[in-house]
Amino acid sequence: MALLTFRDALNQALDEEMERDPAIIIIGEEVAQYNGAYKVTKGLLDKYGPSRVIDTPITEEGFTGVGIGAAMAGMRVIVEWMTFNFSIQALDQVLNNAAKMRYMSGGQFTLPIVFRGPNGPAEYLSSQHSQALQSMFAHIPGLKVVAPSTPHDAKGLLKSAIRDDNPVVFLEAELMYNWTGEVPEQQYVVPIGTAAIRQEGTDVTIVSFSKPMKLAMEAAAELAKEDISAEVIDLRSLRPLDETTVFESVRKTNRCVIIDEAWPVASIGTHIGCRVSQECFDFLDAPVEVINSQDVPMPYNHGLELAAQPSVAAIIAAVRRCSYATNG
Amino acid sequence: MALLTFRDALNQALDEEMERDPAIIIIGEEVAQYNGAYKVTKGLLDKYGPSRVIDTPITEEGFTGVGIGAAMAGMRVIVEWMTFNFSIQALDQVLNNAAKMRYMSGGQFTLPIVFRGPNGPAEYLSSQHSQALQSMFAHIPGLKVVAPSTPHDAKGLLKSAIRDDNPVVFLEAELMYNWTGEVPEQQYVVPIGTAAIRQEGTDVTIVSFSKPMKLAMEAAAELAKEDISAEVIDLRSLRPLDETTVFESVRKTNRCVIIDEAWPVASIGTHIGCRVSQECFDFLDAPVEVINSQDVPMPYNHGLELAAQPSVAAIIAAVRRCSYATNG
Amino acid sequence: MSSKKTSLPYAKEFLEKLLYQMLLIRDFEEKASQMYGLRKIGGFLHLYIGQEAVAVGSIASLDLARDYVLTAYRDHGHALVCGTSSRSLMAELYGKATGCSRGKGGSMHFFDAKNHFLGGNGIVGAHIPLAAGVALKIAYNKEGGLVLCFFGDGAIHQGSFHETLNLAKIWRLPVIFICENNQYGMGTDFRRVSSVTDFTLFGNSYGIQGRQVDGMDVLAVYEEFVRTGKHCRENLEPAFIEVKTYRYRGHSASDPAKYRTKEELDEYKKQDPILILKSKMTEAGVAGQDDFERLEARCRIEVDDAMEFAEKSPQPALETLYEDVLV
Amino acid sequence: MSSKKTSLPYAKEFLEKLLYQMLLIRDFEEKASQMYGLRKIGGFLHLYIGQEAVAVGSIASLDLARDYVLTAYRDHGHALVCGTSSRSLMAELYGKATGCSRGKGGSMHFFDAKNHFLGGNGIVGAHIPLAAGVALKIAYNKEGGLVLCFFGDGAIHQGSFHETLNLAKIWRLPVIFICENNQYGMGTDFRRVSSVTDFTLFGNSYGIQGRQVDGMDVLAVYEEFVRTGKHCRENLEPAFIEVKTYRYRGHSASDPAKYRTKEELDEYKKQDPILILKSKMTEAGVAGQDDFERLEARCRIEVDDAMEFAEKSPQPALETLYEDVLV
Ligand SMILES: Cc1ncc(C[n+]2csc(CCOP(=O)(O)OP(=O)(O)O)c2C)c(N)n1
Ligand SMILES: Cc1ncc(C[n+]2csc(CCOP(=O)(O)OP(=O)(O)O)c2C)c(N)n1
Ligand SMILES: [Mg+2]
Ligand SMILES: [Mg+2]
Repeated sequence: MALLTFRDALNQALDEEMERDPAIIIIGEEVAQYNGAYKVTKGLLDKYGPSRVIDTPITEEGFTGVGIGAAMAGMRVIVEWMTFNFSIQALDQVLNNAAKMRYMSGGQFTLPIVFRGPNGPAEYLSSQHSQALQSMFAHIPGLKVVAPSTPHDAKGLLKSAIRDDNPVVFLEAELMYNWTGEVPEQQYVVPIGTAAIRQEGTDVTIVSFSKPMKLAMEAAAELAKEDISAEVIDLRSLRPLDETTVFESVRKTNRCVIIDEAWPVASIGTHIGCRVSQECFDFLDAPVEVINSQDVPMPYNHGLELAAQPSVAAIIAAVRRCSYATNG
Repeated sequence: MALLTFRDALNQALDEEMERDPAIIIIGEEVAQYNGAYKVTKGLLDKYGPSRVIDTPITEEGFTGVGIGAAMAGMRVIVEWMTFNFSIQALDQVLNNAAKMRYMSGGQFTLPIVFRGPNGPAEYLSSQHSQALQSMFAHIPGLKVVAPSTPHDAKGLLKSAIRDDNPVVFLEAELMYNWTGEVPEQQYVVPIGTAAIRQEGTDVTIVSFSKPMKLAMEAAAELAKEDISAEVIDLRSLRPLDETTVFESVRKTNRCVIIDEAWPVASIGTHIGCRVSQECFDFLDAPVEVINSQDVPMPYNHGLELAAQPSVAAIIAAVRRCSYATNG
Repeated sequence: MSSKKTSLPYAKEFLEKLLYQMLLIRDFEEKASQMYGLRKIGGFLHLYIGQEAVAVGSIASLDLARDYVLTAYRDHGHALVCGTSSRSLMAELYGKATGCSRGKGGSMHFFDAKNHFLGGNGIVGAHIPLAAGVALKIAYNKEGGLVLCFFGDGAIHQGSFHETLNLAKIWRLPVIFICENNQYGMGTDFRRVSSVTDFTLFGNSYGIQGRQVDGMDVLAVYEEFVRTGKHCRENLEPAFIEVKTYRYRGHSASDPAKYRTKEELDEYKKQDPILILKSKMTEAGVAGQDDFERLEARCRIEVDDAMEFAEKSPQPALETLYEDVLV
Repeated sequence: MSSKKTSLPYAKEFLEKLLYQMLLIRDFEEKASQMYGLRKIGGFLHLYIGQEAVAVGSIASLDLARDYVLTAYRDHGHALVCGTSSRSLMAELYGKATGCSRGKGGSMHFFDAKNHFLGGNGIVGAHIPLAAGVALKIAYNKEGGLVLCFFGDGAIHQGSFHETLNLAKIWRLPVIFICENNQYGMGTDFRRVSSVTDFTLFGNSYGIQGRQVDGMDVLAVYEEFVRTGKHCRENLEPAFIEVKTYRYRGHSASDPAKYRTKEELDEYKKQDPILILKSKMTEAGVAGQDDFERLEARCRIEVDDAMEFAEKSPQPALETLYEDVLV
């Protein structure tokens, strides 16, 4: 296995799939000549040319809709949003066209399109550029929503997303692009819709996805020192959501801590909190803990912005809270 | 007290507030000459003239942004979205400008603006025109989100929303406009942020808001015949959310059924389900029940569209499920 | 009417096809409107009556083996002209399982992928980028096809329209953007909300030569689209055409249309597209009252049959609620 | 340079003010860039260096008691010219409690409501409707004011721009839309993504006469804005001005700007706005090397003081995280 960055893993997935299928195109701002604002599309213009790797003007609604139309007509489209902060300008296209076209036509179309780019806070970018918007997309039937946390899954899931005949929202994160991890030399895919148990454990189930998985793993390592054995689940996909893996784990550990860097209200984090509370009702020894970002826009100041987000310390505190709690 | 329709109650609120404060304007499609697509703004053009009641072209993003700018500059603005299905074209303006302007400027601006219109399914309108989008707005810090269910509250809350110095998303429903209810003759306001207990009860807490409140009340009446005493809570406001009233009730009844006509995943319904499960952990005799719409786009066929939405029968079944359950 | 014959450079079958399609749209919608009154059909029902020549004349210029059509929610006419059966369309209005969209789309969401009719979209302006996307596929595969994208005067200020025109121009996409200017967007006279009333100007800022055509004259429409379509196909270029037309009915079944005068409506009815074509055919001696009656009778039969089919068709099964959300 | 004196119709103080503002923007940003290198400042840092004449010349035409300014994320220059103290701006870059936005906004979100500078917006094109809204307030209250709304060449295809131009025209809003065409939107040469390269055409489709001005010549900019501003104020009308300019640095601190040649950059540096104004002042005999050195020294002092202030200012208290979400 090779050690690859998350960025390079994504780049390989794009490259391999474009090589495999000439119906695949990539469109987005700066994806071609500039090699991507975050260099995820590096080299693709040179290899596949300007008819397949297409720079756009800054018109998210327009080029996202063009991508959807091309997918309806039979192409396989990858739309890069420079960041998800700008995706809201295109949300009407995703919500009302991509997610509904198959349904409201009675099944006449497939929509093989991936919407991808960095989601969630980076650093020192203030309110408009630091948003974890997964909840809005996960809310929408007719979409799949995928959120890998390792280079291995990034590559394998992106390949699955590209081959999928449904619209897939694919969440990356700027601060993850330089993370490294083992990636097999041979081609592989990771199917969409199954969670991964990153660490087995018996005392508490920690559930997360995407960037906060790093915090979850760090917290689990800390907790191990205190002899608290955490089972850590990486959801990998938010829609469909692999509830079975989560419920089975919680029925074993009897405790659950969920980490989601989105705002709390109507988030995927509290949604899972609800589902676990309902389906593991007879098994829970303590209330489910949900750690979201604070319910505020993101401030610029670094101290404040760190305080706004989930942290290892907050996870450990939540695990302690639910570990010391006695059976209700 | 007079018997008024929900529509007329809203109209009175607009009229009284515009009379009171000349800084108030209304903008939106068909609000002026056509008297509103659903006649909520009837008569206002005649009374206040075209500089205060302003017809717009079909450009949701543009006129919503204009409204936000005018509010930043000191006007008091009411934006009517013909329906919330079209609000997503303006969501970037709400999310990135209205909800964040005060915060990212360090408190330099007030944003006295109301975004209002019908939300949720009406009838026979298929996928793009039958969406209950409250979850997306309730997710966003920096907004208030209000959802009355009676003409009395519609008037009193709309007046509060107009006087509020924050951006308020105000959810109505096409099928509610003809509902009637008692409305005081004298002026009054209903403060934003407190739930109302519509019926006291001891066996189960039913929580809802907006249009499904009718189903909740009907279900409660049915249940009363079986000697199940339901406490029915009308949230009235989703952000801020009056959790205290809900928790106190559930701690008394030990059972909770939530009705939210939005899609389930990352909804306000499952959010409340999570919060109740957490905060009433030691009091719940059964898992919290959440009744959402089915996790599908809305079909046109009437039988199917009714099957997609919460129903009195589904509420009663949920109450039965959690009433027969024994203490976990 | 003058008795001097003006010859028409078209075969009788072609002219009869155009006339039949216009008659069919009108009859189909009259029937739908009637059934709406009887509550057999619900929701919005946006009638195209008065505008028939636009869809008929323009789509007649296409080769639907390689060309495509997209429009907004006022879509009955376009679907019929693309060749979707009146049975499956009437059944769709009834919300039946046999409808073109299996009862899930209704009036605003007619779709017929096989006949290259890609909807039927309810969000004003939202299908305009989709149309450019279809054209992107055509250009990418060098298919020689063309996309017609119809929308109303109400859509012309939407950002999506402007963003798409620029994209279509820089990417050289073979798509004709067609503004069916029927003068009103719901109750709004387009002059009240538009800074310019000559819409052809909108194309100019994207280096696209805008054109205008009389939408009550089906042959004028046809000729304009043949000319412009050829240009777009051959040069891989977008075009913009404003078609001046008029809708006889309210915006939807529930709109009494008080924002316009009876005189205005009557004035337009004098230029009725069906009347105009009939009199051109008569003047040219191509067809007479007999022919028209034959066509009208056929039309009535087709529409009655469609209605009967819709009536008798089954409701969709409950489990279809969960089908086709994803592949 | 010619030794023949060309007289300038401006008072020395006025010219010195313009020069000082341009020098201040440049020095302020050089310092900020240096502090960014030392990691005192984080995130994006979009420098305005090269474009100083645009903000300085245009805002000089305003009366900020009744006029307003809005711009995008490349906002340091505009804020300085509106009179926001360099101390509070540098402190904002440091994320300090004393910053103009209390450390919550950073480089992209400078705000100064008191001086009518309404940001500082990070979403391309999203502040354009806001500006029209401010103008709506002015028109509604008959205040006689004017709004300047700046944005880049990258914003000109955004739907929000087009929607707003139409609204501003039909509602007669006194706002000047200013495209600072610095020729690149990030790494994208505007010619690659625009169907027309003469942006003044964009105004035409809204019945707005577009104008172009040389953005390297602060006096040319000033004069154009005096003229156009007067017209907009008096007639309650919007206007559109494309200002041709150039940014010397990369898009943000992390962009090496490989998409352009060194020759191109050097060519523009020869038309440096500060050099041009200096030589005009010299030629007119209004000022000489002494004056320039005096201004430059004052500028350095102001910027050093700003930096020191920022350094010494306190971090915002943790509880401010929860403040100003709502009133
Ligand atoms: C984005 C959006 N806003 C508002 C509506 C509500 N609406 C439906 S049709 C319509 C008028 C459209 O008029 P026009 O484009 O001229 O088409 P016509 O009805 O005349 O065919 C409006 C405002 C909508 N469907 N989508
Ligand atoms: C809607 C949106 N899309 C993308 C971005 C990312 N982005 C930030 S600046 C920029 C380029 C803008 O260029 P231009 O408008 O010419 O302004 P300049 O940087 O030259 O001042 C892009 C693509 C954004 N901030 N907002
Ligand atoms: Mg119209
Ligand atoms: Mg630029």
